[in-house]
Amino acid sequence: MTSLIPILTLLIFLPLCGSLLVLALRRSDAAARGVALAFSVAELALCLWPLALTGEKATGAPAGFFLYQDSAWIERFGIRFTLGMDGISLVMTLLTAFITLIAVLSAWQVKERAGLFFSLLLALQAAVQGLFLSLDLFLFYLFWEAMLIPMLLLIGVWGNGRPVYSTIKFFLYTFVGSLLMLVAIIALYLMHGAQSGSYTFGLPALVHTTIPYDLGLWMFAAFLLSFAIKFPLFPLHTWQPDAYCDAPVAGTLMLGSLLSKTAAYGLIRIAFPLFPEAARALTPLIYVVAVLGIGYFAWIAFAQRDMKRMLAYSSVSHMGFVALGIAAWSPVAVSGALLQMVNHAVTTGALFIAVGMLEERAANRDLSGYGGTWGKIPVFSFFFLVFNMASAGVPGLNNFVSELIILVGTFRVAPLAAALAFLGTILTLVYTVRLVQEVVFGKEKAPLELKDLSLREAGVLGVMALVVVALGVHPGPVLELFRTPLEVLLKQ
Amino acid sequence: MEATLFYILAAVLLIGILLAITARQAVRSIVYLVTSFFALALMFYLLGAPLIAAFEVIIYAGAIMVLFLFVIMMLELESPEKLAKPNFKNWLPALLLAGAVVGALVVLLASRVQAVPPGFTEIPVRQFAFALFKQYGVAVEVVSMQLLFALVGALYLGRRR
Amino acid sequence: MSVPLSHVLIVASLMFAMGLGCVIAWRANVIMMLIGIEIMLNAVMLTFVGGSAHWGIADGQLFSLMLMALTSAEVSLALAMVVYLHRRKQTVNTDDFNSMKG
Amino acid sequence: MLPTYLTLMLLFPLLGGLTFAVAGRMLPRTLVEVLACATVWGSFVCAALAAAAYTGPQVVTLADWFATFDLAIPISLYLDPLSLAMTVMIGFVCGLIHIYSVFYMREDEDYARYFALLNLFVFAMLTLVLGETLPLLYLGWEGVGFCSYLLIGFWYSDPANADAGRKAFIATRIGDVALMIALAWLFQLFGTLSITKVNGMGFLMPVSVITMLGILFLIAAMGKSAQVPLMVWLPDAMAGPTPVSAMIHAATMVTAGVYLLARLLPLIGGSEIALAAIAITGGVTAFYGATCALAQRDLKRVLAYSTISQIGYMMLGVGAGAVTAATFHLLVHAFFKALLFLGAGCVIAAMHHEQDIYKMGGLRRSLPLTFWSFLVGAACLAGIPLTGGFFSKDSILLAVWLKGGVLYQTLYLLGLITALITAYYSFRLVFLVFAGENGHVHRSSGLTVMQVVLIPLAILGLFGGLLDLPAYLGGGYLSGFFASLPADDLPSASHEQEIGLQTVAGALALVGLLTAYLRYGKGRAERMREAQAQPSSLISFLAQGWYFDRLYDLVLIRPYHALARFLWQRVDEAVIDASVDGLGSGVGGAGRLFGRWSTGKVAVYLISFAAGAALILGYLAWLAL
Repeated sequence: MTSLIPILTLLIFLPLCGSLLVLALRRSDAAARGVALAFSVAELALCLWPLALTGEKATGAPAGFFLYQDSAWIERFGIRFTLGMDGISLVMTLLTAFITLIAVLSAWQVKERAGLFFSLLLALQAAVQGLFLSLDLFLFYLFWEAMLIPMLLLIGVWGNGRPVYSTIKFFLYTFVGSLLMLVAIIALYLMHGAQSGSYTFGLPALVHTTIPYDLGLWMFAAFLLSFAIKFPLFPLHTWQPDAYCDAPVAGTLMLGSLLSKTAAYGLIRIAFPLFPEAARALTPLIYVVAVLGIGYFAWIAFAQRDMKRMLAYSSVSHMGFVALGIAAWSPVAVSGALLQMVNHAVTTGALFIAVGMLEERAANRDLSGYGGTWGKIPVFSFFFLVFNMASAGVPGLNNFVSELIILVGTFRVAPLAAALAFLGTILTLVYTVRLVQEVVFGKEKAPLELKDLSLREAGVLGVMALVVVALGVHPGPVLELFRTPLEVLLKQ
Repeated sequence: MEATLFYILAAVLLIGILLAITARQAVRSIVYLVTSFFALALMFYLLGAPLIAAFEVIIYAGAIMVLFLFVIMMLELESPEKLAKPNFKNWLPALLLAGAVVGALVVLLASRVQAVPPGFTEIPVRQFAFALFKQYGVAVEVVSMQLLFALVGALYLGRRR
Repeated sequence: MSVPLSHVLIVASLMFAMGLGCVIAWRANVIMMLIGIEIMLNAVMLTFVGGSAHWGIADGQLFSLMLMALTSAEVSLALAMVVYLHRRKQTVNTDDFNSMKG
Repeated sequence: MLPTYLTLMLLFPLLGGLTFAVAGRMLPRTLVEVLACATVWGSFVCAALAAAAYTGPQVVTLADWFATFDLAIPISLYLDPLSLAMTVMIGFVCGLIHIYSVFYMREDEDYARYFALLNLFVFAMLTLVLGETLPLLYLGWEGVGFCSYLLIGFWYSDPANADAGRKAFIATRIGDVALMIALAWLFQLFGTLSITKVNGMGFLMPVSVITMLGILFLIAAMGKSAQVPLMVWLPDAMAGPTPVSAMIHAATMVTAGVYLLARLLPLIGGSEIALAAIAITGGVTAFYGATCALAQRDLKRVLAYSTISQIGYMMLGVGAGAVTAATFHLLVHAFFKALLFLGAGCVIAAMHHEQDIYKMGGLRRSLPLTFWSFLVGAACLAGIPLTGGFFSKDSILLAVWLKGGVLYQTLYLLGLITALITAYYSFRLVFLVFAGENGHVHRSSGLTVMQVVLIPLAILGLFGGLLDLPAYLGGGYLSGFFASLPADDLPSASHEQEIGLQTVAGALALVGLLTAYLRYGKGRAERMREAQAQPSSLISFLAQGWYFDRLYDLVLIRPYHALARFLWQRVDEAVIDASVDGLGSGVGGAGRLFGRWSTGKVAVYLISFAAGAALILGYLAWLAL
């Protein structure tokens, strides 16, 4: 039954079709919006399907994968269209579908060339889905680059502030990184081909390549650099605040919630399994960078007056935990890192949306423009508080669980790094309560006419809040999905 | 016998080209070149490629060179005073670079010990045709497309405004 | 016939070098530069045919044929361009054509 | 039955809190008030039922929270004498304070938020007390902190209130991080986070590790229980509504640190150094709080500093290894401090939210019920013989004395001095507020009910000593009840010794009372005059809490602000970002340089091409040579 319907291919091409359809309908904003919404809902529904199949074993699939699809593509170079889904991919695709749906809903008010906007959103979704599913390095790289195009357009066309500057910076950074990755991929391809005689980009095969230590170090470094830029890790982050701030809300959401996750996913799926020795050698570096990043970004976030910029720094600071968990490369730590990826996507995404809603109302992102919103727009303030507390790691909400798992998992391997990273959470709380304080509490600093959330906005934030609470109270099912794939990944 | 013929032809070829590139007038250089290409065509024949030899005569010596002639005459470039003749300063870098290229090639050739004994096999036209239309069918299509584009391009450039 | 391949290649390289020299030296005249290019291309063809004969494979000859087709396309376009440029600038001196300046 | 009771005990306030948080605005006020009280009293009833059904220590696992590989965190609760006593106390005190709140907050529009937070607080506090695994305990630990943050800043439109909330949240977070790190370390050592299991395995570890763990837990307790040096937040926390101060910042939350240490004493008791550190922290804090309380003018700040001081006593007790004594004092303190705060709330409500004690007076006649209850509370605080506070405080001092050694004897002396000061400032408060004339008050409808609530607390405070009478009076209920707790094997004192020590302490308390009477009862007019004048430097030193706030402002907060701006503008933007931008413009410049090469002249291109070809060929030839 499942082998008859290529779910994985559908997962990629459904949004792509949606994107083209929306593009065709771009003359009517309402129609484009409706179709985009329909397609993102359909994609989410399609993502839920594999949940029922997790127990199965696909034919010909590598260990841990329950959906697998492999067909020839460019045989000349051993490039195949190989897609596979294990628990990690499943959670990531679900996350992608969810965040895209939220992005579509939060971009409801886009007026200017709305059709093109939604089309790009869906195209971006297709690329991200493809990236999370591909098991062929070439395919992975293709999707990795393909993500850039819609993202750049989203920032460049609909951005505010200095969109062109931010776009170019973003492009240059990520492109430099991905070129290095391409070099490493090709080198790996050639080495594997020379060793085994079969030239292939297939990830399961490439894992068995024997790589000399020195060369492996360089290749891992290339991958690491590429992923670290997208992550972003200290000190490769300077594109990030600009890009996050200048992008439209939906763009920031996609960028912060999904694109940064692709980098972490790449580290887990590709870089660490391919170069275990090099990874071990460079782990101390990642620890340092992650710990530095957590504290440094939290500290800088405190100084920001622009809310979106503050959240941008907050976002990188939280991604430091993901890096920390991955670097520890122990089952507990990595499962924590994966959970943190999901949590970060939801929490930070919700905060970006909330700030976007404020900006929509008052055309102002500066902290000094707000204050005392609790008395005026209580529903908004309630959600804002909830998401901020989640971000600060209040238990019962989602971020706490993942951060705790990462701490516990990392502490076993690197106690000092874990302890220092957690000292950083004090700084996280400091800027979070400052944000809450200046927006929700205190006196109104400038007279504002604010309207409370509309039904759509309340729905968007409400759903996200539900996810935040659900993942905080009962993350068990998600963690369970990570178990089998991690057992496989870490055994290699 | 054939080898001697080959060397004679080679001499004709090289002398013809030398004269062609040093000729004062473009028309003359074309004529020298046609001569050289005839010699080249014969060399192709000697090397077992009668078809290429024929094409060389028909297309190169016949069509392309005539095209050159047409253009030269159309633009009235035949009189030598209209053209700046290269002086020694122009020739110096050309000689240096050409010398370097030849020297390097000769060194390369000399360093390679001939693994296979000298000798040539003739390739029958049938084999040639098989290779052309079976193995390289796509290439033929591509080349034909290219010729079409060139045609369109030339027409576009040449139209009167 | 018993000419070593290397002799063919030497002839071809001499021919190529002369074509190159022609292109460089006659920079004032587009026509002569084109002629130089033709010479170089013929040198390449000679190499191809020599190789083809040496190893007894048709591919070399085949490529000479392709080259010929290519050349005719190139020449026709190039000459059309010469005519066009001459019509615009009344010269064939390449130093006067510098609209591709970076 | 026990699991049902425990589940319901937690679920009542949780559901109440969530309902009010989500839908509170849509519900009628009376319904919210009734429901809020009902849930907490429901919890109390469940706690009482659990106490009735209690047979022995028991772990109840309700559900899974999360599990990944070998890290499995169930939602499991642990009922033993310690947690049982705490839950009953929490249910009772919180229930009373909820009733009190209904009337105290009569005029506030934002009742839904208030009761939502209050109910959530009760849930979190019960979770903290009952949690069997450390993460669950942490859930409660951080949950009470969160509720306290929002309740301190309840009247958010005044930035000072919100700032106080923020200060509390951040200061306690410092401790929380220590707890988290300790938790991770425990998991690394033992592979489990169950408190009971960890407690049983402490002896497996070297003492140095236990010491470090003990210190981490101590830091956690310092944050939550406002011990030196993390105590600065508690006085400011008085910005919240008075019932909140009574409930969170006197009776329950602030004692969580003591509870944590008592709970983990079997583990950290293995290290004498850790115990000594706890004892020193407690002793110093007790002294610090008492001295500061001497000079305060704000009614609630006096009580806040006294809370710091009294928790110091409890820590001292834990440091001496006397869990029973510490818990005894914790429970009695909860009653009498809640009583004092609620009494203060009545006074404040009657005085139109005036909190300066020098502007009060004569309330003895106008608010007799409040006066008598407050007097009982002050007597307990002062340790006047035969009150509950007297017995509980003395059991701690006794334990410290019995522990022996130079350190503990010094701490005992410090404790005695503190007791003297405590008695003095307690009655200073009583005399200033209730003695004298001008007793005009503003009577509101709720004031009667609010005063009635004081009565049960006063009774409990007064007769709280019965919970654990000294051995010479027939022994205590609590000691017997707690006998099952491990690590509570202290040398017992002879009756004579005990009586002797209690006589000393009682005498000191009476001396304090007398002095206070002489200065503030007889010399009231003179003191009132002095209050108008500029305070002496010693008085302002004490009134400002030994200038700790200013010190932290200077050493931590200002550098933090400055460094944040420095890191952002001077490091992030000026160095890292600019270096990238500089790289960009450098590449651009190089590009322009190369760009000059492309003249657009074919000849230049040709020569370059030919030269390149020659170069490559030359290189190849050179290789061949």
